[in-house]
Amino acid sequence: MRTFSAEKLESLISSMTLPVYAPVEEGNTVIYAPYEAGKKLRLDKVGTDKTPKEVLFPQWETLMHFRMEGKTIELTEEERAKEDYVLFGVRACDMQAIRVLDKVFLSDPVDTYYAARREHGIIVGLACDQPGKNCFCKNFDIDPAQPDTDLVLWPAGDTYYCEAYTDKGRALMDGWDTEEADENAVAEIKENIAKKYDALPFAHLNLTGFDGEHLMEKFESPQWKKLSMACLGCGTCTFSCPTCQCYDIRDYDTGHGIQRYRCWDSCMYSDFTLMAHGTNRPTQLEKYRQRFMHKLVYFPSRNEGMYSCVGCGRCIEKCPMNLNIVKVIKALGEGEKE
Amino acid sequence: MMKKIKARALSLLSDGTVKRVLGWETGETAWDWSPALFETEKEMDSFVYGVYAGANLSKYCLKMGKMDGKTLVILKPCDTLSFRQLLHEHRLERDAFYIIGAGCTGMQDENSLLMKCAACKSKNFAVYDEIIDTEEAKQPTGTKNRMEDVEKLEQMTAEERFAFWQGELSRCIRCNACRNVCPACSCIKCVFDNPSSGVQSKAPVTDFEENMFHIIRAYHVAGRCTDCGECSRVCPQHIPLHLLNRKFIKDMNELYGEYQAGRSDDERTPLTSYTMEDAEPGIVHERGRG
Amino acid sequence: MPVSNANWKPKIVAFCCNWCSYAGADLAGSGRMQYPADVKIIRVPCSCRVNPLFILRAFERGADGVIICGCHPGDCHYTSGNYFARRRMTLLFSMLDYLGIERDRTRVEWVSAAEGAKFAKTMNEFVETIYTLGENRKLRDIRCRK
Amino acid sequence: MMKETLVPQLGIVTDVRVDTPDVKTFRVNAVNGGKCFEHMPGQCAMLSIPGVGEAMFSITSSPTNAEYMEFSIKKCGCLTNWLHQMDVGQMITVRGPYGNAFPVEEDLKGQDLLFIAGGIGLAPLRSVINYVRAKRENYGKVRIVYGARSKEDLVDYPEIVNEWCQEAGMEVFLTIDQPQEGWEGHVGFVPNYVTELGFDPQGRVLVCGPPVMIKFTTQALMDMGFEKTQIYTTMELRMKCGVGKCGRCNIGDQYVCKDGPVFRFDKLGELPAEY
Repeated sequence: MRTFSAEKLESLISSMTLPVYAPVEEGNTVIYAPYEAGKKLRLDKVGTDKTPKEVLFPQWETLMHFRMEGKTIELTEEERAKEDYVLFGVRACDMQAIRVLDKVFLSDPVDTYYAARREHGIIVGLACDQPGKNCFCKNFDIDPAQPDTDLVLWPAGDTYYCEAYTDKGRALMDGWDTEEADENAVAEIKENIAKKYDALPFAHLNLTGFDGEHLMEKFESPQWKKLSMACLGCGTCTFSCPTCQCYDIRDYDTGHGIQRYRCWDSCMYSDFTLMAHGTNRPTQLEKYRQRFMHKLVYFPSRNEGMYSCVGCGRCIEKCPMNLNIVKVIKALGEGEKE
Repeated sequence: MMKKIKARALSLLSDGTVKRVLGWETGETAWDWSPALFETEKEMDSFVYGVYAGANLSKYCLKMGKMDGKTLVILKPCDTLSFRQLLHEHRLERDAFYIIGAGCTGMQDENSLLMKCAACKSKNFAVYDEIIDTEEAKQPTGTKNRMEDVEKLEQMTAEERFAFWQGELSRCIRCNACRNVCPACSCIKCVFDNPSSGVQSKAPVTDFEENMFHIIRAYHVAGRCTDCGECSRVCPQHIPLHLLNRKFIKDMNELYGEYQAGRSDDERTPLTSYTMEDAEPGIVHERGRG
Repeated sequence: MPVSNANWKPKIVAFCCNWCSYAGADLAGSGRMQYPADVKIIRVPCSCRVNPLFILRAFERGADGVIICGCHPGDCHYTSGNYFARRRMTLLFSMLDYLGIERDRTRVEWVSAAEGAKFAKTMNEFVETIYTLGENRKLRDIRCRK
Repeated sequence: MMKETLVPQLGIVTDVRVDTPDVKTFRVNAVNGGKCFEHMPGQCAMLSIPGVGEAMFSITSSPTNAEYMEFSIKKCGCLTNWLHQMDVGQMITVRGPYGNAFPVEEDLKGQDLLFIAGGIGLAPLRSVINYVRAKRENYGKVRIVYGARSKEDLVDYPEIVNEWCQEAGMEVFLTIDQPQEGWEGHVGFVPNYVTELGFDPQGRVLVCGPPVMIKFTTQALMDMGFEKTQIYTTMELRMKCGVGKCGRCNIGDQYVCKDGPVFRFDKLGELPAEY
């Protein structure tokens, strides 16, 4: 365990030779962007407006280029990421979300675009000290005081404690100007955090029955109709979600070639499953159901019970019509007790 | 007021005048109300109306209009403009709805008065079957000049304006919330969803695409936009989209005479009419130089 | 704005109404009046056929200036098309200006079938303006750059 | 080097055969000759024309064909329209093979096989039929029921008549929806024809065709006494990645591109009917 004074934080970040992505203020939002002098660091903000997923899985990325001449096609792959970087200030929930993305992108066959970025990233976690009002990570066995990252920072008033857990993390921390600290220095901090999170309004949701075994029962619940009524079919929840990973692959004609790019897609959109003969999810009910069934039932059923919701609370804050996953869990869970 | 509205809605529902009620329901916290459809008296238990009923229900009427029987809809004064504009465009049938005009004392989100209410347009109902309000609700809410921010921008230099809008629009994530919530965006298939249009794009791939999306969207609702402010309310990236719509409104008012979308059923909108004496497009260039 | 590249030639898109301006352009041609080859003409049935999207798309794909030419007000082949176009373009240009995009990159001119000279003069002037403004940087898609 | 998921290979169209007014069969080779990759019957590949689109198609040729792959494609959308305009020599991009396959080496081995196809639904089954023909000794009796809207709409008609119908141990039953001049065979919908023919409920059944045909055919089969575990079908939904990552082609917790497209009927019954 090491420690350094909070005053030194910015100089410590600037001292790193690698590019650093950190939560910075952009207009009246907080996003993960390259940190440069003059930008305002916002380590206090829980539930940033954009998620760290964007660094690993950007909203759009070019995959390859085509040149077409007559009947021939020439294909050039876009280079994969090859430079190391630091992803700074990742909360426990967002790190768990990255684990969810790993399950998708790093399972066979591996997505090399994601894998390259993942491999070159050193993730510095940030323990929460003040929960956001919508946090409900506790339901998914996430410890907000112990992000599962290469290196963890604990804010404690005017000092920070830090500890490295991987070789990457240790190598990074060796370059920092820190002092030795008591191994148990953060024990009390952790305890305090746990208490605060335990007292949150959505900390104790009933998740029994959200698994593959109850798939049909959840799918057929009459509650979906009422739950999805107000859904506008916008993509706000999916784009602000740290685990939503559905994507689209599209071609863009630049006038001098074709760029094939990948961009985020949303199960809420009308053309998500549209085929020449129609769509298998015609109304908003099916689209809405797909999103929550995927997070709470389909994903755990495929991944040993791992939910693809991490309780970050962003969809609660962002939904224009105040629909969210907590309401879904409560409505479907209650249906089951009867 | 809420009790009165609820009681009236219940009685209309139970006597069969209406088949369903479109209103708001309570949520998990004091302020997270959602639009909801109530079909039975029992469901009406969670019915609610008050300062957190910010959503404009006119957009949902497009869906309700296709259902059997009458729908009771609760509309606030500014929502009635959107509703009437949709009537004007023949997107809704008046007979399919029973409208309770609900008094509004200014809508809030968790923290503060909504932007749209800070510059309240009017407390008059453009269309209704009956009105339930209070003396307090008749008083103007916010008295901010709604064109104040537009004027501020107009006074900046072109470079400053460009920097301002790049800063704002570059945050856009193309979630389409602004479009999907907008009562004027009633196209069955949006040009930005149409693969044959050549402009279909799901991601804000370049600055250009954000610009194009927002310019075209604002342009397409110009003359039909009632300035209900929903686009800015719902934007997850807090982009002041209403400033685009208000610019169009301001220009139209200045160049073609005062106009408020949704105020009448037979008036032509500024973009579907003309006069021989209209200003030439060059006015934009001259205005800037002067 | 200084011209960054000495070899830079502007790309200018002119939407010309079939009934007046396109014929005007023809007349300019047959009268051997000179106007720069940087102007690419797109024939449209009426100036009111020009959707704002067309103009933005032209900029996207690398145009440096867009000019719309139609019949003089009152002379529209379809009676009133250009009156509508006049309102539409006024509002669009005003919006582009509001977003900080150089207002002189867009223009509307009324050119009749008999005004070959006016057509050539307008195009010469417009191209001149675009030369002084330089390359369009604010309203283009980076992917279309070579 | 990790196996790449999204970057395709280039392929070249070496033959185009017009099957029906709206179906063409394309022969595809790797640019340097030979096949782009090996596959099993029932698997699919992503074909694309840059700038037009990319979509999943079942591989119609049998893996036992060592020279080339074939795709029978019906014209019904943006990409397929483009493909139909192609000439020999056109390059396209190909990636795959994706999905599971019919269990030709497991559950189907040693069994009598009944193939039931409607319209373009013959495409994935043709791969299996020709595989079975090539390894005839491993399988029992083969019967094929195939129906289309009209005589002209029967895909692969010459191969059916000249090869399949002539082969010992194979029976082919053809039907068309409406009476037509010059057609002396059966007239009527596939499910009804299956009922009329009446099959012994043994062996394995492979069904593919339009959703409504599958629905009534399986019903007819079950009425005859077939078990759900004897019936296989193959599905199609919109796909972008082909590897279970882009998130759209799921039926319940199963991705059609990765866990499918071949599903045994009892398994399908356990999933939501969202297809």
